[in-house]
Amino acid sequence: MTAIETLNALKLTGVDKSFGSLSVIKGVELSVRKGHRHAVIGPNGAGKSTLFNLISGMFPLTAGEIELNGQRISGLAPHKINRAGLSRSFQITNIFHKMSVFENLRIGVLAKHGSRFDLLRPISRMRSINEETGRILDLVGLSVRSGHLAGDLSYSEQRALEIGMTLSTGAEVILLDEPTAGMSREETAQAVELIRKVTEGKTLLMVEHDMSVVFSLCDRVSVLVYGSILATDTPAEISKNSAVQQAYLGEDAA
Amino acid sequence: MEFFFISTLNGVIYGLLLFMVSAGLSLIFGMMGVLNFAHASFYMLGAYLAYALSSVFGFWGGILLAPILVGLLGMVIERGLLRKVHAHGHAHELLLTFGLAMIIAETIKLFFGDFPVNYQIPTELRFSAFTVYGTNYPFYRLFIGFVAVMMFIGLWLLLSRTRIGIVVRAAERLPAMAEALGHNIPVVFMGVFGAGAALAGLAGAVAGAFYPTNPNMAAELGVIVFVVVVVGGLGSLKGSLVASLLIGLFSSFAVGLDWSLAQLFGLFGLGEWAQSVGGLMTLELSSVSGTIPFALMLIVLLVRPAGLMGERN
Amino acid sequence: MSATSKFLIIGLALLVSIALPPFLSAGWQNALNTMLIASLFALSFNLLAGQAGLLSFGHAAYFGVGAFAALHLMLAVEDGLPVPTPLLPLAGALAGLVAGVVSGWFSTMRSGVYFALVTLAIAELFHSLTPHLQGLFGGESGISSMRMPWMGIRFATILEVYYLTLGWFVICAVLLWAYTRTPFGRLTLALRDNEQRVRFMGYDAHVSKTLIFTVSAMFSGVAGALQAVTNETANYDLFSAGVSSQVVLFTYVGGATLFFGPVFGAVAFTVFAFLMSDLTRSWLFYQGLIFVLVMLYAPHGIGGALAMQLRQWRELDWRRLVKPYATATVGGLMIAAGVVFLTETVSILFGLDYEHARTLTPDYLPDFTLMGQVWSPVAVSTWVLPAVLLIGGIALLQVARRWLDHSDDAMAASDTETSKGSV
Amino acid sequence: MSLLEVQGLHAHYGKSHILHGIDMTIPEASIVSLLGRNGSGRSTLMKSIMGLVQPSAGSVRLNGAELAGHRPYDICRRGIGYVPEERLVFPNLTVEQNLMMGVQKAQDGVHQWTMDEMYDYFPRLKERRAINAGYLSGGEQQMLTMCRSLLGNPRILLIDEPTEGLAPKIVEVVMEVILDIAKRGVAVMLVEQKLTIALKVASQVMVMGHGELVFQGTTEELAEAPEIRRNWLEVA
Repeated sequence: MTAIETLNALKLTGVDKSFGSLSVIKGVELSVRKGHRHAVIGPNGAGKSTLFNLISGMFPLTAGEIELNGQRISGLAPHKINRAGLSRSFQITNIFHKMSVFENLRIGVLAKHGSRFDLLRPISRMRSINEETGRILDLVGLSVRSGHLAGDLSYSEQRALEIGMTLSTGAEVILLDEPTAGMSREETAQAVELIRKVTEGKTLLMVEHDMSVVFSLCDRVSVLVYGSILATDTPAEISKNSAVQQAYLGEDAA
Repeated sequence: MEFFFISTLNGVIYGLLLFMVSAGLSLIFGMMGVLNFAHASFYMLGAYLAYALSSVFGFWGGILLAPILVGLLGMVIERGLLRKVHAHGHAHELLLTFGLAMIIAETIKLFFGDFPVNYQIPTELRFSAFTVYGTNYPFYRLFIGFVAVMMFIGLWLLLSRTRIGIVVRAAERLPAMAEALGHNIPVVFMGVFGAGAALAGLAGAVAGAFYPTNPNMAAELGVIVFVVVVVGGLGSLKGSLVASLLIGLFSSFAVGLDWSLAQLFGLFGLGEWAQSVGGLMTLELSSVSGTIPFALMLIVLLVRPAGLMGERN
Repeated sequence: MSATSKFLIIGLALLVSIALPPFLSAGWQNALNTMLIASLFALSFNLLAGQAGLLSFGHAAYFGVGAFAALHLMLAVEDGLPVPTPLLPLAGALAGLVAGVVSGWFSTMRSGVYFALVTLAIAELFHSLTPHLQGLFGGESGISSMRMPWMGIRFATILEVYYLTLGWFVICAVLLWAYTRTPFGRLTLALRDNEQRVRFMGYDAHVSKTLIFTVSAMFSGVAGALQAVTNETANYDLFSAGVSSQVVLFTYVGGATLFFGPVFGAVAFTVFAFLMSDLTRSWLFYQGLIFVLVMLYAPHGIGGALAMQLRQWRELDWRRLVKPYATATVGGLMIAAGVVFLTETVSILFGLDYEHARTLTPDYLPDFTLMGQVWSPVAVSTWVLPAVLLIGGIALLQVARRWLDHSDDAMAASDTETSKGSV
Repeated sequence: MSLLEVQGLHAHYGKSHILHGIDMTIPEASIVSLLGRNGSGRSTLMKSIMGLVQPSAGSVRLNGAELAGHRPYDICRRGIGYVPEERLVFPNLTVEQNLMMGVQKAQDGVHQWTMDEMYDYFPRLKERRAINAGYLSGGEQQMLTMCRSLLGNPRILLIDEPTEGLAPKIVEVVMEVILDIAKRGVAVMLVEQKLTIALKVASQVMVMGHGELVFQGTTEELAEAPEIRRNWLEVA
């Protein structure tokens, strides 16, 4: 293993995915550097969500390989991928609606500490677990809502909780799927700050449509069009790329 | 040969009867995702109503009117009850129909008592269709099969050839899209539920005169009907037909066969050992004929939950 | 409700269930014993159905397995195996656990309706196979045994058995409650809420669900064993769909979202059955009717609805609510009376006794007695009474609802006014 | 005069507030292109007009008649056709049966479409009319869903991303048909991601961002508003 490769937190090699005769992802090559914030953008139906589902283990690959810190994770079940150090959020808020905000986060913290099947100790006595949960609660700014049912939160609070849950399992590589989807302009600005804060020192891969979010957050951008990566570069270079503009705006634009 | 012939005929006809009941259940599940625990109760209700009405309107009047009434009841249940709990999810719908099955069974006991009623084939239909190997084969059995076949043809024509059928099939796959094209889908759902209930009612009205009509007939048939729709594939009419015939044939053959696992082992010279093990080994096929449908259902659910002909899970 | 008042209520209930039974008739003692067994069964069922959201339609399998295991152990004790009688239910626990691991592993491979169907198929498999298995299940007649004395306790009276059941019920209920306080107990709730997310947070959902299923089956096995110890016999009927349905009924009428909801349902229905089954042969009809009404109007069960009222106790403006609530209660009672009157009348008029009486008087329909009164089936008054009860009851409910809607509006209006005032 | 009038329309998906008060009008027999990035709320706007997403506030009027709160079948019968982004052909029905699903009685003064006109637009559909629609290619499915909705004789047709995933040649054909439909008096509201295509056919353009309408005007006006293009459409 060369030094360059160890710098990659996540590496996709020749990843294909087809549903029946429909080929959705075609030969995707993608490397995410350790510590980088990396965005995937692309027009509707390009396969961004499918790509996330492949990385996080929701669907099996048709071909190719995915490595996390040099260790192969393609073919593993979602929970094993999570334990290997990759955690994802969902485009449509995917929280435990009928549990308290605190408990939503604690489920992840418990998983991190391997207390998955603990049947013998009351949870209220696990001090370090509860303290760690409190820290994440603070981080995502939901301390005042700790005891509320997650289903009762406002939408942007739920999105913040969604991010907190993704962090709670202690993964170093974070996948965020459209974290600002459905937010107003002001809420989006707050979400950007939150994401910046919580991914400090971690590796982030995110799907995002709002270019201002991508520009203010990310070191690298990959453009996915019809299931293939069209270009990967810095945000500034991407915005100058005529092939990218064309993919977005039509045949003879730019 | 005689055993084979008679068993085949009986099996096919029993299978067709099962199909009459399960067709509606399967259709309703395919469209609305509701596993209707009260479906076999519609079958029972059909038999009792036909019995009660036949004393006023005659045998044919009963057979004609009972399914209509059962169908109307089905529509009322869908509109007034099921739709009300729909927001709470499928589990809640399942529980509601489970409660309805109890109520229907108890209502029947209230009016007709906790014992079989004397619902009989009219004398003009009580003759043998043909004699084979010295046995008279009752005409009415053939009549049951005939009604089921007519029903299958009618249903098939309705679904494939008419506008209503096309709307129903479209709504089964993409109800919201069908509604956006101007079709009143809530009414379609109500109609399908009513039609499914009416079919079960018809089956009850026809079969009740031949088989015993008692307050347990829903419970007895209920689980077998589940087996049929699961094995055939929930939501698939064709699958229901195949599975019905399969289960029908199987039940009629198994009763007459005394095969056992020990005999099977006997073919490999392990017969004595198997005999000595006893238990499951020495059980005869005829005595576990009631078990095998459930085993089949279990295997299908675990290995291929879409069933023989279902397309989706 | 505060923790102390909860504690007080439970303590009081425990005290009554220890002190009262010696003063009751054997019939009541037996009913209480049945109640405890049903409650334990429902509690263990609810671990799966209510807490994990896995609706099983075949829990009779684990109840039955537990019962037969206990009977086999009793037979062994009769033959001299030195196991104290109070520990017999352990056999049920073990058998439930083993059966639970196997069925749990397979049934939790599916979810939703398909899970329900797998559990149903497993129970039916037991039910159809057991009458043919002579050795293990005693064929159609089942197996019987006798309780052996232990440490001077003879276990000969129902009261002694009752205390044994009570002991086991308390132990199991405490364990099941403690379960909800463990990390795994919280995970159980999370699985019901959102299984997909659980998987993406590093948990193996299938293993988790198998474990939950196993715990549930184990406690169901204890309940079955207690039934076997009580009856000293069991046959394949324990595996029937009826047993599985009963526990579903108890749990959902009581309230699957509350820990003690199922106990509430089990107690209510056992008492109901004990009192009503002598009075009327339609009690199963009423039971079904109650179940459907609860499903329609109190989707979280009676316990759930009560708990909600209790939670809102302080916030509600009772002066405004007294009138509509009282009206609704009267209306509900009138409807209930009307339904009962009609049901019982039908039950009599279509009953065998009446048919017999009619053959004696071919020219006219004879009178019948109901609730100590004599009624004529052809008299207008006989039918006007239930009609008045039903129509009047429905009208009162409508009025009450209108008042409630009105007071909601008024409350909302006064809320906005106060908030405006504060701004 | 305006055919469709939307006022103060709000819509939610669960807790997510997707539409933040949309005001817009669509004149008769015009083609209006609705632009904006993914997630800006364009599809939700169409679904709320159609009643497939219940608006949480605001009004939708067709020729002055209020439609907000009505069920989709009623909205369709009153003259709004909808072609969803996912196309949603009925896979178990033949092409012809799919078309039959769309047929509705025509109202007064509305062009009454016939099956033959559809087959003239897209001869390919005629060739494949006895085949189950599940076996059609993406382009053929797009043709089918457009024709299916046209047969309901709408006054206005809402088309969501018709060119997505189609070969350039087919895109051209589809666009010609859209122009022809408008010529016969049916208004079209078009969600289209490809700016050049959208501008080519449209008489009016609207741009959405974060659930709000950020621009409404003619194609020329949009050309003179580079900041709108940069902020809401291009990758910049």
